[in-house]
Amino acid sequence: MPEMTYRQALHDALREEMQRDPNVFLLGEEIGIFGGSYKVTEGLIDEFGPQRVLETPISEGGIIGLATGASMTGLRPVAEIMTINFIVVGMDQLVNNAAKIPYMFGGEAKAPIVIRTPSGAGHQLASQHSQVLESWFAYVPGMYVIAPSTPADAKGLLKASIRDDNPILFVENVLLYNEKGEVPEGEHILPLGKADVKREGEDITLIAYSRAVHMALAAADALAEQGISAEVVDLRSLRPLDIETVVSSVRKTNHAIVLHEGWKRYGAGAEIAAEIQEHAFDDLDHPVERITGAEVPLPYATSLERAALPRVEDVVMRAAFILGRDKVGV
Amino acid sequence: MPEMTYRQALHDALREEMQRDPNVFLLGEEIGIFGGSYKVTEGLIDEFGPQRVLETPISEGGIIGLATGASMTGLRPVAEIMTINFIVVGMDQLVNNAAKIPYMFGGEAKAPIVIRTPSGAGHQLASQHSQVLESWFAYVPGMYVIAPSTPADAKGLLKASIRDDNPILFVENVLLYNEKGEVPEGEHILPLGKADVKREGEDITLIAYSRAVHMALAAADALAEQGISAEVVDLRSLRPLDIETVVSSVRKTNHAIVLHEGWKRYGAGAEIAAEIQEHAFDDLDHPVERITGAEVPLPYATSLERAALPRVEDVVMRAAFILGRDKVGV
Amino acid sequence: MVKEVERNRLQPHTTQNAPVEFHESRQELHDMLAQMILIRHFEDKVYEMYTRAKIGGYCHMNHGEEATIIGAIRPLRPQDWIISFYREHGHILARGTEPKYVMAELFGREDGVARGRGGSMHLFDASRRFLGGYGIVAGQMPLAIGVGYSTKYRDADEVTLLLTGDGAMANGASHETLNMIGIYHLPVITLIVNNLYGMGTTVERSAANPDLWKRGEMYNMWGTQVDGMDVMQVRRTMEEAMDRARHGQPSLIEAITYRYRGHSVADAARYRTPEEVQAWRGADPIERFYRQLLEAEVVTEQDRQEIERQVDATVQQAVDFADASPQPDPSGLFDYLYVNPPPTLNEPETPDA
Amino acid sequence: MVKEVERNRLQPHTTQNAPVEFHESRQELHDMLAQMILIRHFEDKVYEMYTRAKIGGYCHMNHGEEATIIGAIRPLRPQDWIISFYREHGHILARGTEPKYVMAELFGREDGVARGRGGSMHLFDASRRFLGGYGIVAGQMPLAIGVGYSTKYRDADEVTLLLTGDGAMANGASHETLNMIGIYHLPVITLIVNNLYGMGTTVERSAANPDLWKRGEMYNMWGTQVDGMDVMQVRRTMEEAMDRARHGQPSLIEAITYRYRGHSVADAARYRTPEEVQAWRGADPIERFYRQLLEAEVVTEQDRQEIERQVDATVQQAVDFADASPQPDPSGLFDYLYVNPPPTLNEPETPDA
Ligand SMILES: Cc1ncc(C[n+]2csc(CCOP(=O)(O)OP(=O)(O)O)c2C)c(N)n1
Ligand SMILES: Cc1ncc(C[n+]2csc(CCOP(=O)(O)OP(=O)(O)O)c2C)c(N)n1
Ligand SMILES: [Mg+2]
Ligand SMILES: [Mg+2]
Repeated sequence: MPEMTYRQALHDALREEMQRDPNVFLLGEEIGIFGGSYKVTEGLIDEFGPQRVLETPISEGGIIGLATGASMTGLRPVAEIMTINFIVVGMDQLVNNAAKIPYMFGGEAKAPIVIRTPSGAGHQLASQHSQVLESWFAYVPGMYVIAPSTPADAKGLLKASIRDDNPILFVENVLLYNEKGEVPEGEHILPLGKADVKREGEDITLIAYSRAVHMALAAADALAEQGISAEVVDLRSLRPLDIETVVSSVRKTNHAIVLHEGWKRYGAGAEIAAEIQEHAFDDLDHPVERITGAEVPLPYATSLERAALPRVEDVVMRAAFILGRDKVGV
Repeated sequence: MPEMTYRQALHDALREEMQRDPNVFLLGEEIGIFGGSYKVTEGLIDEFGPQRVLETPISEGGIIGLATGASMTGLRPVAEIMTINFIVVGMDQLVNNAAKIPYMFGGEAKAPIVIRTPSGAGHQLASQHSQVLESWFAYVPGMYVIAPSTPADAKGLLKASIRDDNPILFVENVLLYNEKGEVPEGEHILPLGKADVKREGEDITLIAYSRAVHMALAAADALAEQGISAEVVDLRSLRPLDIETVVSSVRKTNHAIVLHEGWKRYGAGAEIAAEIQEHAFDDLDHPVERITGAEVPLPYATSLERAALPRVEDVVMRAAFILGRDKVGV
Repeated sequence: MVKEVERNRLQPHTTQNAPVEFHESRQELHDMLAQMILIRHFEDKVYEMYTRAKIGGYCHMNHGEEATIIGAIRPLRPQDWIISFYREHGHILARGTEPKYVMAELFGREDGVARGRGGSMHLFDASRRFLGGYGIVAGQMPLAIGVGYSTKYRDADEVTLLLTGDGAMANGASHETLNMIGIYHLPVITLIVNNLYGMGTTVERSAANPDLWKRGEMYNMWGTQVDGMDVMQVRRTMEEAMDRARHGQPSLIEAITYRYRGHSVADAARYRTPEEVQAWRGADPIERFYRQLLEAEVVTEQDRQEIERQVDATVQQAVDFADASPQPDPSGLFDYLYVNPPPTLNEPETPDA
Repeated sequence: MVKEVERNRLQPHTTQNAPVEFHESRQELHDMLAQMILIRHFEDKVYEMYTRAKIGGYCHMNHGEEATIIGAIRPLRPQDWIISFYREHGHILARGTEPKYVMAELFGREDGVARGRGGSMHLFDASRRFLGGYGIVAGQMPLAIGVGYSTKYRDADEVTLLLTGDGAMANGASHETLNMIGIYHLPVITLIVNNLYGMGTTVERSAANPDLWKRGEMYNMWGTQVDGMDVMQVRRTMEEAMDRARHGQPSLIEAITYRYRGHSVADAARYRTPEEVQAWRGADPIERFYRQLLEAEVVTEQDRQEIERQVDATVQQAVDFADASPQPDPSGLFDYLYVNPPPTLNEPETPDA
């Protein structure tokens, strides 16, 4: 299998789907000549022209509305919102229109849009540019919220999203674009709403999505050295949520930590913890714990930024403690 | 103590605070001659004039931005957003500005605003006008999210909110405005971020806020007839979250149901459940359950609307089942 | 023909009643009148049904706005699109959707145009390219960029009619929409149904410059104002706009009209005087058009009586039909939420429940 | 004096260089020149420090925009307010904040103007009524409605200067802001720093009608365009706008300028030609002002040399100061989040942990 970056995998998915289906088009700020803020769409305007790679003004509501309206007429728009922080400006179109159109019109309409956007902290991007907001959209029935962690998943899930008939928020991650991984050759499509066990283990389940999956895997490595076998479940989708896979894992390991970027209170991890305790109550030897970012707007200074972000060490330490392998306690 | 409606209590709180502090002013759509969509501000324009009861165009972002900017110069704006559904249009100003200004400017600025808005389903208001979105804002550090259930709390918490120096989303409820209750005479101020045990009980804790508190109380009445003693905890505030009071109650009753309007997945109840299992794990005899609205955009037809909203009967049934008093099971 | 009317907005202004040049067929003119009357009677019945609790929720009616509706929608061809807002009963009727399905929707019944899921604010008719009524003020507007862009993308001969209120023009979504339509030269005609109020707020208090049509220039589109109480003026303006749209020029039309009733059924409209309402009722668009047709000898008094009779029957049938239509079955609560959802949407079984 | 310049936007256009009438003191003119040079050198140093990883995150610089900055900010009085956006290093320096505190912020240090919490995009100086830089495009604009309204509410003699980019004018927030400022007749001056691009997008592609100043009419305010490479033109326009503001009339000023460097330090700006950049550099605002001052015999070549020397020293001191300032201590992570938070913000103890 060829190795490529997460960026390249997304790029290839877009390109292949545009080649396959003339109704697929891209829109967003700076996605043409500029190549996209994170360069995912680089070169596509040369191949497909400005009609299918539509550059827009700084009007996030207009972008999502354009996508939704076009999708109601049969097109398959894929919009890029430069970062998830800016979606707040246009989210009315996503939440009050796209997510509701199929249902509130009694099945008479569809809104097959994909909104791609990176979430998460970069390096010192500070409080208005470092947010993790996807759980807001995962709260909304009518939406799908997909969030791949690897290049292979990025490609397979983006292609599936573009072919799917539901409105989809496709969450990328600022710090994953340069991550490399193997991607299957040929047509590679993954099912939406299916979690993936990224590493098998016996003692504790680490549940994560997007970039936090890599932290979970790193923690699992470190735990292995301590003789602890951690299973890593990558949710891949916040809605639909494949809680069955999570619960099955916890029924086996009897311990769980949920790990994600962003804030703890009312964050995505709360839902996972609530569901685990509900569906695997008697299997749990210890409460489900959550490890997340600190509850502050992300500060600019590196010293504070570091202190505010979740750390692999914390996962290792808590896992060891939960399993009683930590002599010191916390 | 005089009895009055929730609407009247809010009205009195606004009026008293405006009389006390000339820096307090109101703004919003139709809050003047029209008296407010739910008539909370009726008559205030006559008493305080159009400068202190500022009518605005249909520009929710402008309204919240106006409030925030004015608050940075020392005024104390209280804005009304007609319903929480419309806040989506203007939430960038709340989330990216008001909630971040104190922190991202290193304490050099404050944003003491109150945004009042009703949440929840009315009668057949359908999918774009029936949402429960306050948990989104409760996710955001920097915000306070207050949600009173009774006229007394409404008055005491609104007055406290207006005097507080933090940006506050003050969540009212469409179906509570006509609810009556006793309100203490004279200066009545309640602490922000303190839950309230609305009914004491021994067997199970029902946790709710806003209108759902009344459902919890009704369920407790019904359960009492079955010999079950339910304690009702009214959160009153989603952020700060007084989880201590909740956990103390569950440590006593060993059983908990969280009950709220709105959706289940990633809803406010997830946070409560996650925290209870974390902090009272060994005290729980049964997983924390959640009873919420169905996960659909609220449909218009009464038959469907009824089916989509949480019901007191469900609470009663689940509580009885959890306590093993239900012979049939579910 | 189209006047840039300068007026005291709160006074009805009857534009020059120069003899109207009709080049429509008799049948068409007759149908226009009939549809205007249908909308009026339909709304009267809606009001009645609301007070009898057959209809619930927020319910906004079109009394007084019939000329803007018929004038703008009648010239559309089958391939043209409409995007509307919550005050849209008349809009969907003008597009030809049968009144009984509309009434059934208002009653919240399974035979409604949105299967009872939408209600008064969310009417829809895919077969007539009526892409819905929306409840967030100005929230429907950005959708029109996409519909117009789709037309351009497919190189189709279609026009999109975007309907909006005057109050909505204060919202940021209106700006982004018109700007993008202008940038891409989309075949979209934006009709501001300026009934002088957004709830209780006059357009003078919601727009720094209340001449809304003048914004056309800033959006690089044709901007014009029209007497929204004169159906033929609206129609001619719309025809010109359609012509321009097909040549890649969008339009912004401000039609000055008046809603006779409150903002919604529940609103007693105390923010305006009975005299003001009376004055506008005096400029009634139906009576005016009827007089024009009488003068031109296109219709007779008998025709009018026959129309009224038929309309009443149609409206009554609509009510009977709606009443007989079943409430949606609660078992269908999750229908239409997702297209082909994966099984993971279900919850796992809890062993101990 | 102020020309409504019609131009090919991508060509620098030197407006009539009629002999400038200075009625400022020598000292004031000297200081204006010195501040423009300070901003230029400060930004040069910022670029250098960014490449040396002393500064991180998104970093947007003001090279080329010095005339818009000094012309607009210098006339402000202590009681006047400023609201800005992320490209604001020069804005806060022009307001008089000491460079060392600004540099310390860019370095993410405790002595920075936002105690290291904000960084390049979020500078703040309460004592100078500089109400911050904001990172959401157009997101700062609605705040200005509130500041202006506060002035009116308190019946104070204050003016608010709202700074924004050209690309931001496509966003709905710009519309709501200007409309509300117009409705309430607020003493707010909106200055569009039109550097012809929003990232790689020309204003022709972000505005249906790229004459942004013409929107003034639609918002019931004075709209005008000014040569943003001529500091005295900007200043005179600003003075007129301040005068109008104090009489209850808001203004919308479009200043045409150019950013010499990429959108942010990281941007190589491949969407424009080196020739275009060169042409604009040829119309440099500092050199132009310097020539005007030389001709008017307000400054000498020696003065210029002395200014450059002092500025270099100041900038170097700023770097030294910033470098010596401590990183914020991680124990302060939660400082400034809430004012007087209740104890319930803490988590309860978990008995078994
Ligand atoms: C974003 C938003 N804000 C407020 C409302 C409440 N609201 C419903 S209709 C309306 C007035 C709209 O006026 P206009 O655009 O003139 O249309 P009209 O009702 O007069 O036809 C308001 C404020 C809403 N639905 N959406
Ligand atoms: C709402 C939003 N969308 C997109 C961005 C990303 N972005 C940052 S600056 C910028 C360009 C803004 O251009 P302009 O307003 O002309 O200001 P300039 O940078 O040229 O000074 C964009 C698109 C953002 N910060 N906020
Ligand atoms: Mg109106
Ligand atoms: Mg620019």
